[in-house]
Amino acid sequence: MKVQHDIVIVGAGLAGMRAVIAAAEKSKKLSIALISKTYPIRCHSVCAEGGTAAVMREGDSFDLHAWDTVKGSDFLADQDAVEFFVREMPKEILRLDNWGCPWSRTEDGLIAQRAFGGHSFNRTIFAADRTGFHEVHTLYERMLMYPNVIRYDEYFLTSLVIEDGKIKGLTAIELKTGDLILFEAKAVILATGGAGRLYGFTTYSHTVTGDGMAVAYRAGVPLKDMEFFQFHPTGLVPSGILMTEACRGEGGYLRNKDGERFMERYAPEKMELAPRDVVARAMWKEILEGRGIESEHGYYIALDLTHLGEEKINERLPLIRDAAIKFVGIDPVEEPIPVRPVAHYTMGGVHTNANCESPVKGLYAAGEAGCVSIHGANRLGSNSTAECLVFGRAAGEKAAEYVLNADYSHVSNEVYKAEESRIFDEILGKSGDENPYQLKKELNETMDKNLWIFRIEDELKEAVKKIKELKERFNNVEIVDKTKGFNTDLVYTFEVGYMLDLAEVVAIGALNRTESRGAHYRLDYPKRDDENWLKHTLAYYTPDGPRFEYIPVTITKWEPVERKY
Amino acid sequence: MWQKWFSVKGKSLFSIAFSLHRLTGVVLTIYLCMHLAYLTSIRMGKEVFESFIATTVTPQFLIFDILLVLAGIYHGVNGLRLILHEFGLTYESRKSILYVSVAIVLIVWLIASYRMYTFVMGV
Amino acid sequence: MDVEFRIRRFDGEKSYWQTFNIPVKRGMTVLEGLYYIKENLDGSLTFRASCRMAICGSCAVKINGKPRLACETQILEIGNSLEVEPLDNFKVIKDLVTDFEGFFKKHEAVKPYLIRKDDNYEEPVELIQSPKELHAYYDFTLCVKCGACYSVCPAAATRDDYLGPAAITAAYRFNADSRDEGEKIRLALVCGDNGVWRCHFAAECSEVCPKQIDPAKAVQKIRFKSAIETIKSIFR
Amino acid sequence: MANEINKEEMHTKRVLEPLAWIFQLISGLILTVLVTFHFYETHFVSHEAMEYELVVSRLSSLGYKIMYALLVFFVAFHAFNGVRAILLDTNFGAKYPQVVNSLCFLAFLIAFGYGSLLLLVF
Repeated sequence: MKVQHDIVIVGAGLAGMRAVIAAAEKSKKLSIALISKTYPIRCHSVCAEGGTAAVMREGDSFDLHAWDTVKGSDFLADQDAVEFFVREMPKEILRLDNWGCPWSRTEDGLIAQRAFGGHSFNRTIFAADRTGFHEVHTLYERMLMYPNVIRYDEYFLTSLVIEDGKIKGLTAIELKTGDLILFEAKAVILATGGAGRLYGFTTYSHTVTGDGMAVAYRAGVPLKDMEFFQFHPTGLVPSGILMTEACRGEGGYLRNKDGERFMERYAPEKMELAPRDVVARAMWKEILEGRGIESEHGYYIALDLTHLGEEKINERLPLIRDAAIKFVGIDPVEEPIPVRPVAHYTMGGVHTNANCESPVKGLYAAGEAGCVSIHGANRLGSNSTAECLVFGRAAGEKAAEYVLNADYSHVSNEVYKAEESRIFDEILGKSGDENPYQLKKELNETMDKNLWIFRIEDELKEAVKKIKELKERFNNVEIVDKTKGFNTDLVYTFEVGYMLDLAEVVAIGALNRTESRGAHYRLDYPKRDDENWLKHTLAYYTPDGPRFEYIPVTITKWEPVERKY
Repeated sequence: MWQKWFSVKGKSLFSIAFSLHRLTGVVLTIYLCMHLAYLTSIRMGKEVFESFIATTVTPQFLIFDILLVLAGIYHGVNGLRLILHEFGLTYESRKSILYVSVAIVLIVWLIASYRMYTFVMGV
Repeated sequence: MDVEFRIRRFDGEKSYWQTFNIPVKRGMTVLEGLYYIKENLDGSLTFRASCRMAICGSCAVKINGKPRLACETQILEIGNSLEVEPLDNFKVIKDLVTDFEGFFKKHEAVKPYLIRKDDNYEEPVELIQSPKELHAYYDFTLCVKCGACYSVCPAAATRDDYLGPAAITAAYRFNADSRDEGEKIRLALVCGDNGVWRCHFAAECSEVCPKQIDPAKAVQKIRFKSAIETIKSIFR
Repeated sequence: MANEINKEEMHTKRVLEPLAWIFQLISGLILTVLVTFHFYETHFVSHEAMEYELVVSRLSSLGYKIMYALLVFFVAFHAFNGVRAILLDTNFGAKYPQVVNSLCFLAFLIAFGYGSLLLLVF
């Protein structure tokens, strides 16, 4: 089956839906399709808790926000993009306000702001501790206003069609019927989110498997900076559910087994509100040095909110309280929450410029799936939802401008036939003796062990070897469920395939980068090396594994200096 | 499909209250029709009417009468509860109000049954 | 400790029960149990899940007769044998997966977005809303559209085009928002004979809502309002 | 958008459902009083209440006539509006709302008319 649209947007999270709205606002004549593998409001963006950073009030400035972001990124961020980002952000907050987002308010009815890690001003706008949830619902509901938006819910992306360096369309499986659908489009925006399920202990939803990144990578689009993976300091033990940074922003403490606020030894000035890489490393070090608290699920650190009082917790952190009670049976009003650093954010993604354009004409990427690089080597808390809004809009607008002057693309039937036989004959119909769940489990174990917060050459080499072995074994996978309609077994297998490709890029990229910068910390190279490594990694697909290139970082105002908190 | 109105597995007391309200409503409507029909006997004169009364006000009919009264009391008291909520009042304490309603139904029903019993038996 | 999972399955043609025994540790949720089955016992078991932290609304299923989010339900709280079924009032597609398309269409039908005359995309202004005004509707914004309320609603059980508790709650949420100017539009949308009049306060929706939203209250409030508006309109 | 508001406001003039709903509640309230009284009268007061002469004498007095007229009016309305709501809760009702409405209205008229007729003969 074949359908035609001007713009096809893949991924219905914050970035994807913001792109839809931006494109729809641009012109009513465009036909815009939104493809997502879940219903839009089931996306991972709803899990964002803490807030969204924007310069709103006296005393704050664009330069300060930009500087915080650049410093947080360990100077790997492209500063032109960061400056564009901070300037656009306040309007996005106000638009959401106008569209119905229930922002938390100050007493006189203004939008309230709270403190967040790495920001030198209380600039994080929030809606209790369900910011992402409310933003997603607001955008989704707003999206319903535009009649020229057609939603394809529960469609699974399988490939991009790129011819002569230009995007022609993409193929996706309609889960309900199991049919393969060919979408012909003048422009495609990838907003499929990160690749968090590479890790076993992670805050990510089950659905975040880096589909867009992997599909683009296989189609020849380079991935940027994939070795930088953020570890959030406070993931609930044992499930990995996110305990927002706002816990610390509202005044929570981290304590080791002696009850000591150990952050004073690592970041005496900012304490618990240092950037995430710093806090996560400090916590992991405490655990490695035997100062973690023992439990049946391994060592953990205590996130202490007891001094905040019930009223404040109920008003500002209701979800956290609810989750802690439901999932581990601990009421944060009375007891500290057990937490441990947890895989949380993919700084890297599809290589794009500040306009969200990838090297392929007509292909855009936004949000976590893309890498404009405003986060560099380490993202600041509350900049991710912000990025989705600003660059989702940028991508939507640029794509709309582009398609208004572009011709319809036609994809030959052969392409469709080939993809159909690849999926249904080669993958679904194949028999073999491996099962995708086992491969995924081994991949998670490898990533959790060898590509965690502290990395070292031997372990990285081991990881690369293991991932190559898993890729080898993946060729021999058999899918149990052979039916067509709603085959989640098939989807899972696809996802494992995607993740194996991405894991390889992450592992080899990390092995190559012989320095410590932001979230990427090498025990054997503990210093930042601006002379050799102040550059972005680009990974290109080849059948034998990624080929790497490096491009310089854009620096406008801020030369790299030592990073201290 | 309409059976779903009366499916109570896994449901709370509220759903059961709804099912009973619907059930008693239908029963009372049917009774209303019967009631109007047998009132025709009044027009047929004293004998017809009194023989009719004589057959209905008997111990054999008492059990139906008592059940009918239960349906009526339930529908009335539960109806008052619903009117309260539907006019926009007291959702927050709807649980305790439900318990109180059930208690009222039972008490009123027992009193009424006793009185009807003595009435019919002529005690 | 071993727990028995009885799961009602559906392969597109026939429906049948299947039993799995799985080892359970303290703290394990029903969703983790389902994943355990999928990963170790039967890969063809089909269910929806995403965030596993009770915020995305994907995984609502019937557990021992009551709709709940599988991800936030502790197995041991239920006991050592449990029945998992797809939600009622939805068409089953496969195993525990049900068709939500109509459900979302109904949500869409009540215009669940802020309607303002001065809506300005390019130059938005900050709207003032006091914490009190925020609290007037905030609880109703927490709906995750999991479908639990719709699955127990007796009106939705017998009438396919009934808007249902979730959609009407969404309408109420925007009507109660001090920034909104579209109250009349939404009242008109929910007061058709497939709207609020189909509710008879079985209140089961409020009982099962995993977010404790009280959709029944929202329905009563918006219904009362539309009745008043109608009476006013007669005299106008 | 202002235009849209005016256009859609017209639809709020659909009055049948809201009036039926509010009248159902009001009639319910009134019925609890009237039915309780009626029941009390016939079952609680004395044995003679159901004797033919007494029934006829009650039916002949104006006060009782009005009371019974109100009772039969409200009860017929409440009953058949209830039935109407039940039928409209189904897909059948969704398909043929006018049929359901007319039939139930007819039933209400018959019940009320017949009840009144009984009152008129005395």
